[in-house]
Amino acid sequence: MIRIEPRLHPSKTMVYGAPILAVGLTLIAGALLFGFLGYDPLKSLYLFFIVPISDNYGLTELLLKATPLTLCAVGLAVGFRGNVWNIGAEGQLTMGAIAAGAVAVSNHESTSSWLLVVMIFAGILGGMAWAAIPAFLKTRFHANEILTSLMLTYVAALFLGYVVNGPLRNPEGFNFPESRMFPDVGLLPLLVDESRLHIGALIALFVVVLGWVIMTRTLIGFQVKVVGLTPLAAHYAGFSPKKVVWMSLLIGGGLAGLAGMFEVAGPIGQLQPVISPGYGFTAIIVAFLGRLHPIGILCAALLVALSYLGGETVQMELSLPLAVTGVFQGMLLFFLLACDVLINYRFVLGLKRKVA
Amino acid sequence: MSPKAMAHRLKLEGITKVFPACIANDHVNFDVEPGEIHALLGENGAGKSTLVKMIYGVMHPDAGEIIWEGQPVLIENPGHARKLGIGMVFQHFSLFESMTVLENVALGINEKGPLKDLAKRIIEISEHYGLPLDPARSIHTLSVGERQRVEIVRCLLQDPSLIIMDEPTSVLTPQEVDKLFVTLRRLREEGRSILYISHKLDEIKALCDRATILRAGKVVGDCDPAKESARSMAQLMVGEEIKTPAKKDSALDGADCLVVNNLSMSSDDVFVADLADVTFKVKSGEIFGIAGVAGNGQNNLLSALSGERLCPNDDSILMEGLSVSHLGPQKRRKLGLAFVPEERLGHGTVPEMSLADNTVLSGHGVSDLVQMGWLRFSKTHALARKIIEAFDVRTGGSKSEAKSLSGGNLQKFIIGRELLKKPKLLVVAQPTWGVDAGAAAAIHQALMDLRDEGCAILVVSQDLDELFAITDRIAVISHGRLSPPTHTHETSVDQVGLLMGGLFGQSDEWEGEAHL
Amino acid sequence: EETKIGFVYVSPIGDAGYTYQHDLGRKAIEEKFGDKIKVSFVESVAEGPDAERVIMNFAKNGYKAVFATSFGYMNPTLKVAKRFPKMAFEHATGYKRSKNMNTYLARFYESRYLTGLVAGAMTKSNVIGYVAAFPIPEVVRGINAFTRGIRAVNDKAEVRVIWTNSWFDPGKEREAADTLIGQKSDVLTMHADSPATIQAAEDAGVYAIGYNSDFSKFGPKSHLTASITNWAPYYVKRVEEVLAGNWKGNQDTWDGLNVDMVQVGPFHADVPKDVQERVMKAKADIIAGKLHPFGGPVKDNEGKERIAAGKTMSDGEMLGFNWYVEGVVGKLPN
Amino acid sequence: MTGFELETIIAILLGVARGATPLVFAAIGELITEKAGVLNLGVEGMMLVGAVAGFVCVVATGSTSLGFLAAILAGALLSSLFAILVLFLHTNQVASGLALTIFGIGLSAFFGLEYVGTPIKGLSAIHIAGLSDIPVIGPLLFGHDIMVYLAFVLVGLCIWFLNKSRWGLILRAVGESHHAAHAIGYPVIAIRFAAILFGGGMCGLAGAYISLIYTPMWAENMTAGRGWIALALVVFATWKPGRALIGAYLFGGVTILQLNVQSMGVDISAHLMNMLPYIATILVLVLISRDESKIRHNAPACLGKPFRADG
Ligand SMILES: Nc1ncnc2c1ncn2[C@@H]1O[C@H](COP(=O)(O)OP(=O)(O)OP(=O)(O)O)[C@@H](O)[C@H]1O
Ligand SMILES: Nc1ncnc2c1ncn2[C@@H]1O[C@H](COP(=O)(O)OP(=O)(O)OP(=O)(O)O)[C@@H](O)[C@H]1O
Ligand SMILES: [Mg+2]
Ligand SMILES: [Mg+2]
Repeated sequence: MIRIEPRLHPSKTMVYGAPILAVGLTLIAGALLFGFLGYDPLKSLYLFFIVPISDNYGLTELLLKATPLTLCAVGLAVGFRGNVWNIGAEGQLTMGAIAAGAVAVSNHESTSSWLLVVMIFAGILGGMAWAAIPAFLKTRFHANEILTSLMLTYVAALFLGYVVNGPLRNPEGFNFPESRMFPDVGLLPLLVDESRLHIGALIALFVVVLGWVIMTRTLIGFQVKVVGLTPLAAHYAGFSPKKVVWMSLLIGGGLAGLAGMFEVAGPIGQLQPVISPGYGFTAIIVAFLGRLHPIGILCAALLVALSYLGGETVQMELSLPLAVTGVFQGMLLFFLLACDVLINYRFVLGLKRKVA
Repeated sequence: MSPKAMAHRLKLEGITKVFPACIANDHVNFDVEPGEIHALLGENGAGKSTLVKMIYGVMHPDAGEIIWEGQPVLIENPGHARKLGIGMVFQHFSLFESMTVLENVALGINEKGPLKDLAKRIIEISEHYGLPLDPARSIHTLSVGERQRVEIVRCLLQDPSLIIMDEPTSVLTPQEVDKLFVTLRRLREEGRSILYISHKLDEIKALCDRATILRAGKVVGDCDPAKESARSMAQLMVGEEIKTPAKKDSALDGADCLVVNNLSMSSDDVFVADLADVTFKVKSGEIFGIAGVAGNGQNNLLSALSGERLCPNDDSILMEGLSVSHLGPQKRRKLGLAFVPEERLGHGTVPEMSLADNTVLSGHGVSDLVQMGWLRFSKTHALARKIIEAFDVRTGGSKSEAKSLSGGNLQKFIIGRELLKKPKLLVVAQPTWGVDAGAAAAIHQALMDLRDEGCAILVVSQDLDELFAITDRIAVISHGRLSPPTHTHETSVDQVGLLMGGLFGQSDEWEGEAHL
Repeated sequence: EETKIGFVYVSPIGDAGYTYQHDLGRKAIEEKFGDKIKVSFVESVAEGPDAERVIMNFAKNGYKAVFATSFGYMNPTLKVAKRFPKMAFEHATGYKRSKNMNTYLARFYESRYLTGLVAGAMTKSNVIGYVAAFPIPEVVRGINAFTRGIRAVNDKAEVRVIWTNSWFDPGKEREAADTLIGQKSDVLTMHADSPATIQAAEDAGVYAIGYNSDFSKFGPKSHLTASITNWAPYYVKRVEEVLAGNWKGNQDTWDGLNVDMVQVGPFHADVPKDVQERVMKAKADIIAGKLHPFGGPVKDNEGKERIAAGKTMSDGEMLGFNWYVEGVVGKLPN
Repeated sequence: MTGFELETIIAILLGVARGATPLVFAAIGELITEKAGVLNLGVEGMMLVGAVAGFVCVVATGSTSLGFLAAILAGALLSSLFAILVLFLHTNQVASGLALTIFGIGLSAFFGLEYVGTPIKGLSAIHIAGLSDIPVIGPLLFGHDIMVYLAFVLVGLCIWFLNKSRWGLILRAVGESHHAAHAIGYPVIAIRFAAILFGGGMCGLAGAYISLIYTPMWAENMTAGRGWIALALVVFATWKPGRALIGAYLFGGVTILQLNVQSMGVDISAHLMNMLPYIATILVLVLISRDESKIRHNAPACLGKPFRADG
């Protein structure tokens, strides 16, 4: 019989070993799955994991896709640490994009390089404003933030539909539901020529480091953690749980809004009826896969982004149905979550319970 | 079956339980006879709770044998234990807050009859043993003492032949303890056995027929408590001489450090007793004690003093002449307040954080642990190490998680953390609750040393012996009202015990009216 | 050496609806050109940055032509087209072109008009329900053409519209259809991707008209006919050009009944012969240019004349429709 | 303009019942799971897997009842994966639930590939001669499909189970304090496992209602977010089955009402109209939550917390 038994101290090896093990298990399970469906397992895996990032362009695309995931997840992780369950990053991202887009569109003839700066602030504020609603409802009326932030995501999506069909619609666009293209000064500068990778990726990297420093080295991070772990002890210390609710929702909303701004001012270049293919939701998973740790989140975001790119490649090359990719992604997530058990527990063989 | 074996109700042979960090029980042997009250003694972390949990089937031994009424048994789970006739009252109550007394009792017994009949039986049993209970009340509206009654009644409903009680008196008043003892003796007369765990050695002397002493998981001795002195038993437990702190009364000539004036506070919860016109002063260089039965408003008073609950609109709390009613905990700390809450794990510390991080909890803003919002790890670790050393905290080091410490050691750590700040005013609740004799003596000594350095200390405790051992003046809280204080040496345990029943306010039974 | 052709789909292919019709076109070219080409597709590609990457990947992997089948792919396609000037890009339902990018669109409204003739003839309650996804010009044009058809045979009938704000949400479409039936609609149609509207009609015992595909298997009793799109001829033609090396960019194709790009589905037995004949006649007239669904006079539903008698609406005006014709209940948000 | 005539109102109410029924099933399943102290955010994934399993079974066997049974089993099976992760491997419940949703979406799409577009015969409303024909009352009380009634029965059973039965008491105890429940001898893990399976089964049933009755077809992702609404309903209902039922009908009601208003041609953007159900949910939630103690006393105290029995 196999039992699991808690370790005395978290295993240092497993902190790094577990994800590697999980990826290994996913590869094996994936190979079995692909083989079972009649595709060449090795080739499928190669197409899934290697081909998408085998050239510079692929790498830039990976970073591009990981950028919004990272930004949203770092913000969400702050809240999750503090027991603030903001699952509405998708809506906050959308509102950030709308705010930034509104600035860009209403200044579409601008040539000032300040426009971009204003847009960045607008994006952050847009996301923050949307996150402030659950924060207010939580601190004032105790309304559960999981629900309010989730419902507000639907509202934000409809609001985006409303603005691109109404107030922000391109007057020269034959009434199609899109805004004008942003002026050149409203687009993020590129990091790599011939690619779409913009400076947002660099900012995201900076946010990761900043998030790490804040969570581990500052009193703010400490407060969030104490409130999240033990509210009574937070009272004792004089930390205000309400402040933490506000702080983490505003940080989460601001970063999601920034991510939305990066999407519209980066690869999209205008407002559209849909801006994010679910980054805000995927970011929740990314946050947990990264163990709520900014550096971990960065790695998780890259891995999850790769799984999307890989899914496209196997569709293109092998006509593997998208549904298979979905199953494969689900497996990857499960293995990653399950392997983390090894950090705090170990498996023991044999029966321990015996009577004299 | 030999008649000898028949004589034992319960016999343990070579019981061993290993946790990843320690061996909690190491080949423990002992037996319990029918109709005896058997004490289990030992320091914090000696393995008492672990041992009885195995007898009750909550945990399972790694090795060894439990022999019940002459038969070796493998106790699968508590339900099985109850079927055998073993009942247990837990150290940390196993009650469900949002449910009623009736539901809680129903959950803890094996029979599955209709709830109405059960309610009747609860009332019967509780009247029979003098433990009044209303089956319809929710647990969260009960005081600690009442909660314990629920546990005892639940246990008695099963008509057990062995009752295990893990530190039952640590939360009761002397009068309640006396009542409990009456009940326990009656149970003994009925031929039931009781396995009794307590740190209070005089109680054990008064009650128990036999005692088994555990140290670091091993049985180190057996004795007849009636024939031993409390001191000699403590020595057996600890393995070394215990120094009782020598009390000398202070001159009581310090300045008023804490002044509480007509503090009234209505609680947010309709069930909770409001604080009414609480008035007292604590001088620098004295220890002021507040005695009282659990649930009479101590928590409200403590959170008002610590700043966890604010009464922003009045001047009812003054520190060194300054109104602090509107200030939060951190600002009060800056003025020199230190606070040790009753609950050490989850209020005084964050269980999942290291000891070093836990120094920041009360140290941010008053010491150099945090600078410009940055945590300074070297300082926090240094401070944690200093506390560990100065207060003899037994732990793996400053990186250990708070929850890995035993109760007594954690309490020493928290007291140490607050004491090292050299506060002007220390508010401490239940300083030695559940702490073994050795550690308790150390904590008392530390408090008195601090007083001698001129600190004003307020101790809220239910343990009258403790209050009489260390305080200079004493007052009693009952139903949210505070009796006028008196000098400790001018009153007696009996008098204070009576006041704890609420006999003051209207008339002047209280003779020791303050001279201050 | 086989020529590689890529398709980008906005939703799963499924078994009916918008993407399914495009996929039928893809299958047609596979059948026609066999080993000469290799066709790949990527489904459920979000309209946004993902689309650009998918198109780019096709381009980088040596594909000769890409068909981007949804409106939201317009700008991404244009961007990739600029970087791969030798490659052929085909974008559906948009309005931007370049020297190596064409745009193509079907005159859905023509078949919508014809099915409107059927609806107008079949309604008894004179209330006709329309479940619509998003208030964009393409959808509005369909509603208007359908209403024009209805009004041509029945000037008392009105069209009620419910927007679901989703291309595919069977539950919501069902709720919308049920609501319309509750409001006495006895003929329903939809501009959304699921057969839920047809099923609702079937269950309630009223009629329905399909869109994009023939949905008769979901409504054996209720499915009167359908307005069907047929991309196969266009795809075959363009791939032929690519293979022959004479493909040209900057073209704007907007075909309809004339080349079978849109069709009217088979009729249900309940549709009387004279109605069927009237539809066939109208179809011939449209092909011959004698009839235009938006031939003047066209009034909007507030009574204002938008197109005078004797004039017809221009393509540009139709492309940007943002008002309802007479007979539609309600107002479009602006 | 036709306005709200009697027939229209009846049609609205019938529509509300159909829209609310899957929400009731899923919400009740999740409610029981949460009462045992486990938060399973995988409702959407389990609903989809139930939807496809029910559909495939009906295509294969032609029996709707078997279809529902298959859906319940499939939902429970998928939830057992979640149970193993959170109960035995101590993974984070929020993350595992979300992963379950992602996995369920993929899995259902995968198994449903061949079934997209296959028509099946839906289950029509029952018709009780005489009763169903009574004007107004007839259709309202006796004009639904059988599952609508079953949803009410389920809610009734749940109320009884939670408040009156011993097992319900134990379930609540486990959600209230797993340590205490363990100490007095209840198999916390086993009870939670059972609660998760029940929740999974009910979510599967909810999915099958959508694929077999509501819109009898299979299509990828056809639940379109209803699982999330069901999750919202549980908190909204402060963990009381009766209120979950009311909440589901309220949500359905607002949805259908706004559709009616739309189709009557009111001059408000459809986008804004479609926000109504969500905004209404938030508003009611705020009203309910204003009294904090209410939520605190009803929410299972151990919700989402991991448990490990030692010894
Ligand atoms: N579940 C557990 N896992 C690991 N270690 C444990 C566990 N429970 C207890 N221990 C350890 O076993 C030892 C004995 O603990 P136990 O609770 O039995 O002590 P005790 O004698 O009851 O102490 P106290 O007087 O403080 O109640 C301690 O070192 C404790 O830290
Ligand atoms: N959350 C609560 N809800 C309802 N009644 C309560 C609650 N907490 C305490 N009470 C009741 O209110 C009275 C006073 O409680 P209060 O909290 O002021 O004193 P306490 O010493 O902190 O109590 P405890 O011994 O329960 O910690 C007691 O009789 C107790 O039974
Ligand atoms: Mg103990
Ligand atoms: Mg208390």
